[in-house]
Amino acid sequence: MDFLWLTIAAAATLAIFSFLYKDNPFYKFAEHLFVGIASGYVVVIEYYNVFRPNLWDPLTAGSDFWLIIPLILGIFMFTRFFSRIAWLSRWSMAVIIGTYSGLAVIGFTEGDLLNQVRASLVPLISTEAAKKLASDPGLFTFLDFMSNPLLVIGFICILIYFFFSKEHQGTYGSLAKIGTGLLMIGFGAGYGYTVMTRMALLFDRLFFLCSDWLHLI
Amino acid sequence: MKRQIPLLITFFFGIFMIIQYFIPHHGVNEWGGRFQGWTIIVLAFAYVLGVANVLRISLEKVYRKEADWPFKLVTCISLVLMMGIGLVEGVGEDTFFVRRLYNQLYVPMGATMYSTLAFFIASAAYRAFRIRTWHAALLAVTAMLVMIGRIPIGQGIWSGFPRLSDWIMFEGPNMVGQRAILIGAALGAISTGLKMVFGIERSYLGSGD
Amino acid sequence: MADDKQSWLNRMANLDKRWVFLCILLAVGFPLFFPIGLPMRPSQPVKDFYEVLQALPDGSMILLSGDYDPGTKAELYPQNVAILQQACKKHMKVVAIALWPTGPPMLERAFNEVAVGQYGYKYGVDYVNLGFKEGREAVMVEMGRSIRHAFPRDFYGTPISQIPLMDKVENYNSFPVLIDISAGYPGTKEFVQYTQGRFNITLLSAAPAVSVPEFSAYYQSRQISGMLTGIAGGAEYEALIGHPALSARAMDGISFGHLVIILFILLGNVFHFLGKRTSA
Amino acid sequence: MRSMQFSMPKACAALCLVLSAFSGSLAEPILGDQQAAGVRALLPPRDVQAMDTPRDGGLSLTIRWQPPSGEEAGLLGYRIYRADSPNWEFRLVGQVDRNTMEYQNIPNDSIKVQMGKEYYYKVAAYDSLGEAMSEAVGPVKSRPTWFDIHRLPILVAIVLFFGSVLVFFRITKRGKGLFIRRIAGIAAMEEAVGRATELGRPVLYVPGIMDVDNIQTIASMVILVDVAKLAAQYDVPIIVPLNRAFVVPMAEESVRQGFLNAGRPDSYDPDNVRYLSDEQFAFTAGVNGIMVREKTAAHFFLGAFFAESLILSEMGFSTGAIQIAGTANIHQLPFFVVACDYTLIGEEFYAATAYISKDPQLLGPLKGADFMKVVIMALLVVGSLLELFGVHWLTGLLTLS
Repeated sequence: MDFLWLTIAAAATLAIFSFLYKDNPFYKFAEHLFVGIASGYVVVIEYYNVFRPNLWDPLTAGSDFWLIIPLILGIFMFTRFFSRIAWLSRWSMAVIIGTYSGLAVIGFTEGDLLNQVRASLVPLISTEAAKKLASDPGLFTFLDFMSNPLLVIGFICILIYFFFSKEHQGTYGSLAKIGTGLLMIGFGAGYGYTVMTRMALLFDRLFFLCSDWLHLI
Repeated sequence: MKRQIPLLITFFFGIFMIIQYFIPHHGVNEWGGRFQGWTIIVLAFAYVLGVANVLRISLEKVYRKEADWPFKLVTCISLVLMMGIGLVEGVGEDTFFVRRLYNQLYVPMGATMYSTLAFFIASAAYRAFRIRTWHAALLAVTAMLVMIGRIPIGQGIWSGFPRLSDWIMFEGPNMVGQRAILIGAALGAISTGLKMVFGIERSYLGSGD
Repeated sequence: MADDKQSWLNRMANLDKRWVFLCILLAVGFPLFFPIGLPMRPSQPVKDFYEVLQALPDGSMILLSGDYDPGTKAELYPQNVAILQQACKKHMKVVAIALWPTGPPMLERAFNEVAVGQYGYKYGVDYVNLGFKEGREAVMVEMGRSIRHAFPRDFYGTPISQIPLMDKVENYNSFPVLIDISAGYPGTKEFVQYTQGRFNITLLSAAPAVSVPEFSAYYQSRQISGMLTGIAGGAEYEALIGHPALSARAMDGISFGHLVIILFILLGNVFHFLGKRTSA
Repeated sequence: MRSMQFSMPKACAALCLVLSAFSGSLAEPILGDQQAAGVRALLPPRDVQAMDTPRDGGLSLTIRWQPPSGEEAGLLGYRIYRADSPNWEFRLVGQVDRNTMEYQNIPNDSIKVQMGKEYYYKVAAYDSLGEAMSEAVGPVKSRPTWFDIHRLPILVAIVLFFGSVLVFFRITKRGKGLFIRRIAGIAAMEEAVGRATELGRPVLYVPGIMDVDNIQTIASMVILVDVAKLAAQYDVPIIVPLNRAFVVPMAEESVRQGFLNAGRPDSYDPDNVRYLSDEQFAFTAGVNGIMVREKTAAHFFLGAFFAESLILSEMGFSTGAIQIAGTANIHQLPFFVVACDYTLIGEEFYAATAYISKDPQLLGPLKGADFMKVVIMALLVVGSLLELFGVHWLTGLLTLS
């Protein structure tokens, strides 16, 4: 029984990989099966983990009558399917959009704007790093020494790149160019780093096929 | 009426979520919690609506015998089976639903879908990292440095590679670049959020009355 | 002759991507059969992750959010297992939640493998799996007020009041540290924005490599106190806790994959420039 | 061995309870018993203080103390007792280990705090033999806080930003300060549509894979109006594949509006706004199919993208299309930058709507954001110089707690 299910899993894996050669019916079958399984799974989990404990149980137990409101708003969602009353679903959307916009204003201001700016207020030159560089000149002590000036000046250069009210010309334009260069280094680093994620996923699948399924290793 | 009420709802919930942050009073907090609880529930309905849409559109295609309709039937059948078995059986660890359908169908397929990216990331690297401009040069050289610094072989070639790659990532140019983009994107997100709350941006309502 | 060479160079520069695919497959697959076992050197974010957990008193309670899915399990499941190894060694109590619907079974698998299988943990006493909750950022903020309000029942439907471990749980303040296993949205970024500063939490992140560049800014600002950086970070972490396992095993194949991509970047440039010179 | 360690404290607690019950009352210190048994007396905690928990909702009190003077090797921890009057019976609220010198009486405790009511507290040090109780402290009552002063910097930032947006609204409405620098990716949009026209092939517009509550999706819908207008002017079809059902009516509306703005409402084809699938990779496969089968010549990927970014842009490249991408999802930017002709990076993506339309309503926020950037740059310069000379007040000002 176990082997049968492993074989099904392996067949599904191979069917999806077959797309890399070219589109084919096996891939299409696997793709559509996956959509069905994934969607069905979510409904089950929503039912047992949200609908029952957060809505139905407290409502039927009579512990929180306010929950009638989200129940109605939830049902309003489905008015989308009936064009005459579809406008009711806007109410439900308004709750979601209002809540998340409000939360986002706070979240982005605190998490990204304020805390990130504060973390950038470092001494332009770190005396500690300077001492280390003086006592032991080398590539890495130099890089450590450069960290702070790079943070402050580089940050300003990139902000200049993102400043839209002035054309990039002259010295100002050169600063923006430095900003772009830094961005490109960031993107290169991002690309290089991500390779690992993708390779790990592939390794995992090959390991499954060769070890779990075929016991070749 | 059909537009005013949603705008009022958005404003009310949005402004409440903002002021709640500044007011620790337990009454405000309790209502904030209640509203968040409501959103959790409404969003769960939205998810189910998405699934209903998958079913509706697939069935339409089957009914109209559009291209690939047998595959759409596969979607519908697997969806209904997965849902039915899960709802009847529950989500315990020894259920057929978790042990077989989740672990031996959903998991391998999801993992494989993602793993195809390993191939695309390689082919994109092959054709796109051509050093035509100094921007492209920076991009390609950093990508290679970071890659070599991240694997044990790189350390074997020169012991400084991992440290150099870590410096680029966590202290040097990458961190600075990411921070600046974060702040720029945050400004964009905050202003859009405020526009939504105050009803300046209302395209999500669509047109009509 | 020159034409032949030109067309060959052109062909190589515009190689059918399926050849590239084949090379990657061979590079990643080869070490499966001939493992090398390359050594790992822990980097600073991983060391910080390890040390923050290690500094907690034995028996502390930690909150673990499993926000990942089958698609990202290759990188994150080994990290999940390794985190539990360290936590169980220190007899920590683990409260697990998930903001991704696909998270709870993943957590369950890891618990069964490590906590129950190797350390004899008891459900409800030493660890608990509260399951999934829809609502993303709203759930995060709500948990800062009351975790039992956001999660009235656990993954299996047992009311929280019947779980002894949950007696002492109120909100984030009940835990000295929050560990987020983050595959994407919602994940560590949202925990930073919506909870870390707001509720003053020590946040640790187990992240796939794709998220690490962005999180580096949060790590530098200490909004994230420590980070497992992709599968290599996982392998380094396994070395730190003295338990080389899933991540370490994958590192050989991944290293070869990296080398092949570097080679492709170099080759791509060589063919491009040779092609340009011959045509010029 | 493990289970021993887990149960030890519980066993001690149980033993203490038995002992204290034996001595008559839970609340009575049992110093006398210890002295009688010839054991060195356990001393009570010192400097016990009870206070309203600062910056809270008004339902908690904080009790702090100092450890007993002298060597207390056997000390196991502290118990906190509470009564409504110093002469009434004190009831156990909770206990902590010997290293903790603070306790918060919070709503999760079985004995809760009522807002505005007066309470008295005692703290007892305990060991395996008994406990030593402090004097009662109080009265103390809890009050709610109406404004958390520590969060003032956030409020200032929001008010400053929104205020500047409103000011720039007024200025731009009067037709002043409309200038926006050239943004290459946006300037290339017309070129891309033009190219599709030359080839006689459709335009493809993908607004990301997130729902309508995502800010990027909404921004993308506004850009869609302008791209649809361009397509209508050039008379090429525009195909919009979607993966969220809720986005469908919004996208239909945007495309129709674009055609209307171009003065060609009759050319609008509703069949070209297509819902494909909610599932990420099924959607990706569907879009790939459209690229290959319908030979789209200009691709716009503008919105919130995730792992599919690379697959889409790689596939799109192999069909020879001109590609313009834009997203604020930082983790996907590298792939777009590498594989597309133009990429709108983060805020550039948000700026696109204002750049194209020059609408004062959209320019206001953009100019407001620019103003904030000037403020941040000033902070950086001043802050890094102050830090250099060891002055930390600016950093302190921006610290929340």
